[in-house]
Amino acid sequence: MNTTIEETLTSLESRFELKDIKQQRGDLVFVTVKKEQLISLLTHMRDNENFTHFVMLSVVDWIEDGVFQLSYILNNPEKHVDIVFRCMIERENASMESAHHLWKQVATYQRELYEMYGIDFPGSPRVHESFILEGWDDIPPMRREFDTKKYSEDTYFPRPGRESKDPKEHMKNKLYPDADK
Amino acid sequence: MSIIAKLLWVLLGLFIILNWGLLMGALIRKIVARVGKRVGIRWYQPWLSLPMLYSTRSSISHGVMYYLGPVFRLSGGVGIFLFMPLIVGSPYFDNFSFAGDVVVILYFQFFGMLGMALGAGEGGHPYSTIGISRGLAQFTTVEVPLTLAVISLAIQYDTLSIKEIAAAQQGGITNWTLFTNPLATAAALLSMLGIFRHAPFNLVQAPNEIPIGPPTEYHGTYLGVLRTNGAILHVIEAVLFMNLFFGGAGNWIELIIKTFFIYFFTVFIGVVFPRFRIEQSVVWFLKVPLVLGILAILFMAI
Amino acid sequence: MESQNNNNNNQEKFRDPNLDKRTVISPDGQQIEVDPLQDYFEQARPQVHKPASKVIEKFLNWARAESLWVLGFGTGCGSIEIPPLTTPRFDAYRFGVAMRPTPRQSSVFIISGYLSVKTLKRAIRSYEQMQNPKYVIGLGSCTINGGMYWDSYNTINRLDYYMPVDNYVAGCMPRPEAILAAFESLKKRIKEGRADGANKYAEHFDWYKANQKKVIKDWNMPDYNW
Amino acid sequence: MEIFQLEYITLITGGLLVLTGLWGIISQKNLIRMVIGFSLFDTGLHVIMISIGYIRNGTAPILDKAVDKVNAAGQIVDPLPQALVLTAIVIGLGVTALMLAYVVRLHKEKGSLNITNFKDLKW
Amino acid sequence: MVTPIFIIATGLGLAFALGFIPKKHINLTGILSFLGLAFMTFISGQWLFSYLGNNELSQFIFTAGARPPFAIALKMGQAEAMITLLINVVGLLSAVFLYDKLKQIGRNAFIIYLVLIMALNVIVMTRDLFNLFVFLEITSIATAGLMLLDSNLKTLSAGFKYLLATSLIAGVFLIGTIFIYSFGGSLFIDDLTAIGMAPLKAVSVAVFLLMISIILELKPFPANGWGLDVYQTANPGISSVISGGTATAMLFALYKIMPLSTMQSYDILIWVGLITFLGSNLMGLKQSDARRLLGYSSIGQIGLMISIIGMKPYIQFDIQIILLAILITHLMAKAGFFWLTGIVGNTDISKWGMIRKHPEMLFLMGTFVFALIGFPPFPSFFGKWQLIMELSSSGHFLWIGLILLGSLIEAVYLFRWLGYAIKKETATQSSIDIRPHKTLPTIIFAVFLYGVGYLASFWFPMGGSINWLPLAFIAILFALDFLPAWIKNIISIAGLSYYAYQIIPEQEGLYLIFAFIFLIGGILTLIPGFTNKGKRIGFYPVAMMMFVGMGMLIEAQSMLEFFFGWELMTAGSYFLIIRGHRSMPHALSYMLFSLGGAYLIFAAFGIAFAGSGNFLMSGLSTMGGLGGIAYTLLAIGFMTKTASLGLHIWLPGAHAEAESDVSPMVSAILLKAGVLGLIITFMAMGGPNNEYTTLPYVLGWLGAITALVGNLAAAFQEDAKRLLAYSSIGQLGYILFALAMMTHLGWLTGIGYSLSHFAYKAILFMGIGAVVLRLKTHNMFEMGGMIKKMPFTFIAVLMGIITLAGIPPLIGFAGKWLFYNAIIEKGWYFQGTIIFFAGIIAFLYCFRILYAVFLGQLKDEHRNVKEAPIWYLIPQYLLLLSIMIFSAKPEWIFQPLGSMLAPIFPQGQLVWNEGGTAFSDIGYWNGSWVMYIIGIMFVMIFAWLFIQNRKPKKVKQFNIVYAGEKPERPETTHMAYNMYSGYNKALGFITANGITTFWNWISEHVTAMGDSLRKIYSGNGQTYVFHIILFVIIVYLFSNGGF
Repeated sequence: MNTTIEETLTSLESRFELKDIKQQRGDLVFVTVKKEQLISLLTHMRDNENFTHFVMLSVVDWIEDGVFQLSYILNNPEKHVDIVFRCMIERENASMESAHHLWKQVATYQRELYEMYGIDFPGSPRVHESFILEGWDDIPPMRREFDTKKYSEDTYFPRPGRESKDPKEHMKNKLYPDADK
Repeated sequence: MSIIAKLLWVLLGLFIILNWGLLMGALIRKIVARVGKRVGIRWYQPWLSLPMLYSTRSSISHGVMYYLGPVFRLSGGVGIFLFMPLIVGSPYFDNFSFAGDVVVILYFQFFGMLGMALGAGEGGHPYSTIGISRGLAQFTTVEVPLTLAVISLAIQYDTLSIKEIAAAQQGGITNWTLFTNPLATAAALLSMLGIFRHAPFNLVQAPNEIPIGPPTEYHGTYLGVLRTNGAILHVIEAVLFMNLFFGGAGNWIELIIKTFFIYFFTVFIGVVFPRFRIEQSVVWFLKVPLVLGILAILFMAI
Repeated sequence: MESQNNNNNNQEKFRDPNLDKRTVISPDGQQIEVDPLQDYFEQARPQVHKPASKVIEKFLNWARAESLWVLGFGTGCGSIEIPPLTTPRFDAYRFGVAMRPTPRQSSVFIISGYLSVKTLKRAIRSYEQMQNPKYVIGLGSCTINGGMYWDSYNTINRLDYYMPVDNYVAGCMPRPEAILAAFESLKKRIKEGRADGANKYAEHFDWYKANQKKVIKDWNMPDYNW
Repeated sequence: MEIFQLEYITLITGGLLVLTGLWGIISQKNLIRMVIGFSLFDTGLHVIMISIGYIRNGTAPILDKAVDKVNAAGQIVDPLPQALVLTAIVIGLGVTALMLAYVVRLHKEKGSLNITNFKDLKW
Repeated sequence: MVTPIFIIATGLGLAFALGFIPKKHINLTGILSFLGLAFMTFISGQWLFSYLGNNELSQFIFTAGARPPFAIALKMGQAEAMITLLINVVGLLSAVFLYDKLKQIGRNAFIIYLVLIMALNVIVMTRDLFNLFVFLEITSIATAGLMLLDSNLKTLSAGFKYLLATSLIAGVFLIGTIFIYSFGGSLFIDDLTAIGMAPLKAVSVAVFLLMISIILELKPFPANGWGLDVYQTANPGISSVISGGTATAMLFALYKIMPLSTMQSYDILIWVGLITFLGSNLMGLKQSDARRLLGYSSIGQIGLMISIIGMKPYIQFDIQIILLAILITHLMAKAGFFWLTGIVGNTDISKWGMIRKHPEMLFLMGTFVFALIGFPPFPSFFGKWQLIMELSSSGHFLWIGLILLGSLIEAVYLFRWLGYAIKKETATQSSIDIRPHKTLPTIIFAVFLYGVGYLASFWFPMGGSINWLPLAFIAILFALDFLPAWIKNIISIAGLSYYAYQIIPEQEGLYLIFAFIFLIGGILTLIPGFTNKGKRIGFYPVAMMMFVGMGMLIEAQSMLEFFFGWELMTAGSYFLIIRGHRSMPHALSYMLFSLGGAYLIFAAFGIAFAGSGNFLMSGLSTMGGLGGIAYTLLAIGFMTKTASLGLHIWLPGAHAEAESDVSPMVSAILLKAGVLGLIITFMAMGGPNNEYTTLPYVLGWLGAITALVGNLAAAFQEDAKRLLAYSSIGQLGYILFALAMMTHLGWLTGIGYSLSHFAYKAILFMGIGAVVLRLKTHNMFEMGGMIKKMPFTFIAVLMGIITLAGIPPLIGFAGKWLFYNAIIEKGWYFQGTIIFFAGIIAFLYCFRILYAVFLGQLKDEHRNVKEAPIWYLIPQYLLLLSIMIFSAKPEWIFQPLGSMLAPIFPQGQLVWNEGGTAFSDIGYWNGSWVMYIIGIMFVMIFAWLFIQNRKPKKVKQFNIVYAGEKPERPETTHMAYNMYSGYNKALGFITANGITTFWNWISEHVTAMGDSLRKIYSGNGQTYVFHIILFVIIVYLFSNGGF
């Protein structure tokens, strides 16, 4: 493991509760942290550990577990290493503390997450304004319980006669029609 | 010559100039296309576009001035045509040049510009205004070397009459102003680049940045009128330079050949160079062309 | 028309603050109310324009067909296939095709690929700002039946529900040659006098509007963008 | 020894008094002292005046037997300067009195007699 | 005849007698005092009357029945009678003003006051040196006594300093007296003069001491700190007596003893006086206390008069009359002004805005300010006029320069003050004290000033030829100011029409053109005034003042009349300009530049008088050897009005901030007065082949550069009216250039341009003025879309712009065509190129103002704006009609113009053929044909478009292609702010504010100089005494040729 990451994790472990440390690459590691500790952890990372660059914020919808997994990717621009902090939050009335005060650009990610997943970030600037979608009046479209096909069929006048094929099967049948035999 | 006959001759001249202007435009574009290894437009394409524009079924109007803008513009072009003698010594094709000399033509250019600017202004589109403000700004300095060149010519020939200037250049290529007063010719040709507004001086229209500038709101019939004017104006401006610097034209063939090459010169420069920003082009005309103009006057006055 | 317009506008969530009625003080101290939608936008419906008499119309159609001015508006990924048209390899100019930067001066609108709802709004505006006669070419499968975005939550499936389409070009993506072919086909249509999309749009205006408003929830413009 | 003649002595004394007075006015900060300076200045003037009117060996300007009426002008001391001095003394007195009155009022207003404290007005 | 001894008797006797009246009968005391003062006034008045009636010899009164030296001699001549009358009038009126104050203090106050006035009378009358000393002392005792009555610390300390200084000065006087006596054997001034003992060195010292002490009494710079304190702190009534009465008496005393001294002493007076005049005014620049400021002004004026006394040997004309004219003005205006400070109460000049609530008081203040500066019709105008003329003919140009410079500096602070009073917003709500006994004396003096001004005009050569009728008309208008505006407008138009009817038929040649511009233009620009509701207090008299002044320029046969008209016009236009919103600083700079210019003209007139020996305007062409300088001065002077580069900084603000219907007056018409002046100058220089070739050449370049900078700056303005104002600068640059060419074509261009500039600038300012009136903003980016709301205004403005830009077929093109021909003919190619460059730059602002105001996006707030008032449209369309007529038939205007110019410039005329084609040597142009061809063609093309496009759908302002979006707000869609930013990047450096910076630098440094100068007034009485002693020594050393 990269020495910088090791040192950082070591120093973090004494302060924060880290779980599931998973090394993805030599310079990339995933860490799961508790929701309550996340913002102070990020602050610490930025101010003390030299992880000054916020790369991105993304989310995974674990509908089966009833959680959203938020991933904050931080970069140390001097040592060229990344640490991804994951954090699980409840899907119902999903809400998370805003980190826009640490990096301005976080607000933009948070707007997107609110619009696409309905995760609220109270206090984040313009978080409730529409971001990409104009005039969206259904549940946030990227949540997995949203049935996009049904919505499309209801809304966008599907042209009849269209058939869908599984690409793999289709190409296999087309190119190697005898393979199964 | 009766006034009716005069009018008929004028209309004939206008018809020839218009068609030559359309053809010249097409030819030039074709040449440019060939330079870029394209085939280019068909030579008769302009004759197709005009009916297409004039025949749009619907149109809108932003107001009276908007409506009159193209009228002003075409009047400007045709007006310059009317005051311009076309063929040296021909009583049939000297149009109404008895009404005024080169000064009238120089200032009548503004008639169309101002009218068009106002029309586009009433369109209310900010891009139109940006285009106009650039166009006017560029035009201020474009005119300076031209003015110097014209003054130099007036000293040289002791007249401001285009007819007389053209007549004075007859009798051999060495009598052309091009050879008798090369500095003034050079200054005028450089400022001509600005008048025809090809690159590097085409920021006015800047198609991708401020959708073609002033006429951005004009369409259909209006645009047809503007295109008609464009065809006439390009030729007639070239005729102006031909009369002043290239010995005028003894007949239509000469006129066609000379105007073609004069216009082609600006296009040639335009193909070669990229576009100037407005402050660059404004200042550019105050550098080399201005010095050439001053030298031209000094050369003639001393 | 009015009522439909209002139905959508009533939704507080999608209110456009620039279209709110506002009260301003005029220079002489009077209070005046400004309704932007009424005061700043023309509200009239489009008109059906009858073609000219047969012979003349035939000539005019020929002229229109031979000088197609295309609006430079790339809606989707297909727009990357348009620029090659002006290169030496394809050189659409020789067919009388030219690119124009503003819808006012264009006669052909190429919907180049998928249309998200958001882009649809802009496309409708641009289409309506073009003058009669005007022609639409739908480029790529997406405009025909949604293509690979057929089940997307924000991509329309059938372009012809929102504006009259003269030609579809199938493929994902069709190559520039296909577009040239589409131009030829469009020319044929125009010359035959069948390309009358603008009048069709005016005739079936209500239907088109209803379809458009069904997908564009925050309808913040007049019904017809002059 | 012309210089030790009476009129010169008075003249020089007067001049010294005037200068002393001026020095007093300019250099003393105390209002009272300035008034005294002025008084000296004034007195000096008066002395000068007297000295001007003096004619050596002249008698008092009284037209009696001792003075020949015809040649009176040569014999008597010029009476006019004396008359003038009287007037001047009176006026000088008036001015001094008024100055003192001012000093009293100024002291009452500000409780100070230092001239440098009365600089409220300037420029 | 009551013998003047009764003046003394009344004064003294009453003073004693009052002491016996019990204190409770204070009213009786007062009445008796007034009666006494009135009787004293009566005595001097009666003497004056008798002298005026028949030229009697002066009367000597010998007290005690004996001749000097045994008794005191008094003299009551014409001069004494005049001066005592003035003193007594001031005394009487001041007593009225002071009545409640005197009464409050008690009978002692009345006694001292009576003694003071009496003493002043004696100072004037006495011919005895010692007596003079005595009454000098009495005056200072009385003054100090009066101040002592006011027990206020500041007053007391000022009084003490005063007493100290004056006693010392009196001491110096006494020494001088004694020595004079000792050498001359007499105290009787006339005897002493007769002896003629000046050559004696010792005597000259004695006389010097006499003179210097009187000068010191007159508070010369810098030994005058004590005097200023008194002015500042004394009751304004007392100050007015000191400034008016005491100073007058002292001046007379100085005048009286001057015959004793040598010629050299006159030079001392001149220099001491001039330095005082200059220094005192300089120090006044930074002063903010009203009374102290008046003190500075007072000292300055007295310094001027000291120097005039000193100029006696150099002046042919009767110096007494000059002195009297200036003295009366100073006395009345300054006394009145001091009373006014008592009425207003607040001594901070920046708080004087409170006076506005009482327009009549403001009127008084204006009267006093203008009288002090020496504007017509006040007597000092004539006095200064004659003084300058005389000095010039004796060749003392340095003195002229100093006098004019000092006057200009004085004008700076007085007009700043006036500006505060007229315009500055004040927070204080306190009202001013307008009890009748306070205002009455002030009003009387103001009225006197006008009356004496009228009388004074007859004292001087050519003064009688001034046409006073129009001035009477203005006075009537002032009197009728309570009427509603529309009635006054009708009266004004009627009056002006009558004046025009009187003047115009008599004129010929170029004067006819300018008479037309001034008077017909005046009538046209008055028409918009009908839109004004209410009374419009003060507008019509001042507007008429300006137009009458311009009429006088036309009428003037003599330089005096011309200058009279010029100053009248300046005064009127100043008031017109300052009426505008936010125009206080601009009006000030306008006034200062105008005055500076006027003084240069003044000086040039002086040179002309010296050269030709008469006052006729024709004298301008015989300048003598100084022609080059004189014409330069004239040109610069007139160029302050035409706002040529360097002198233009007043114009944009003044024109832009003026009221909507005033802007056309001051722009289209007033500027032409400068053009007329330039034409007069150039004509005087002697036509085309004159010897002064450098001046026109320089002016030509200046005109060209002015045109360039003016037009360029106009293109960068955001304020519509400022844009037009800068455009005026540019256009006037053209005119200057054209006139400077000094050829037939050049003048044809210049005068044609003047006419067309008059027409189109009037149209433009009225049109834009109407827009401003409706929209209540000047900023173009806040306007837009007005074409839909004000179409008629738009058409007028459009035509005006086309004319301005010189686009065929309208008449403006004639100017451009003539320019080309004239320039090539003259050979001024490079200047010409700059002119054409400027002409093209004009398109930038032409388009900008049309677009930003009338086109583009209409704003929310302007959706219900109405068309301009009909009264604005009428004159615009009348002018438009004339433009159209002359555009179609340019020969109708240019042919007569050409024949007018033919006598002056016979060479290179235009030739007109029957078809209306003009031929110059090199070019030709047929305005009518151009008009017809363009007109017919335009109609045909319009028809073609109309056939093709019969029914366009009318759309609204947001129906534009906006890249698939819609515009959000009209404000963000109106592309008007910083419209030529690219151009500004390229060429904006030309308009960098170098010139404004230069003038600011000058004004800052002059003010700073004044500010540091006045630091010598430390407030310490001893320092002041020291100053006095030092002053005596230094002046003595200088007068004896150094150390």
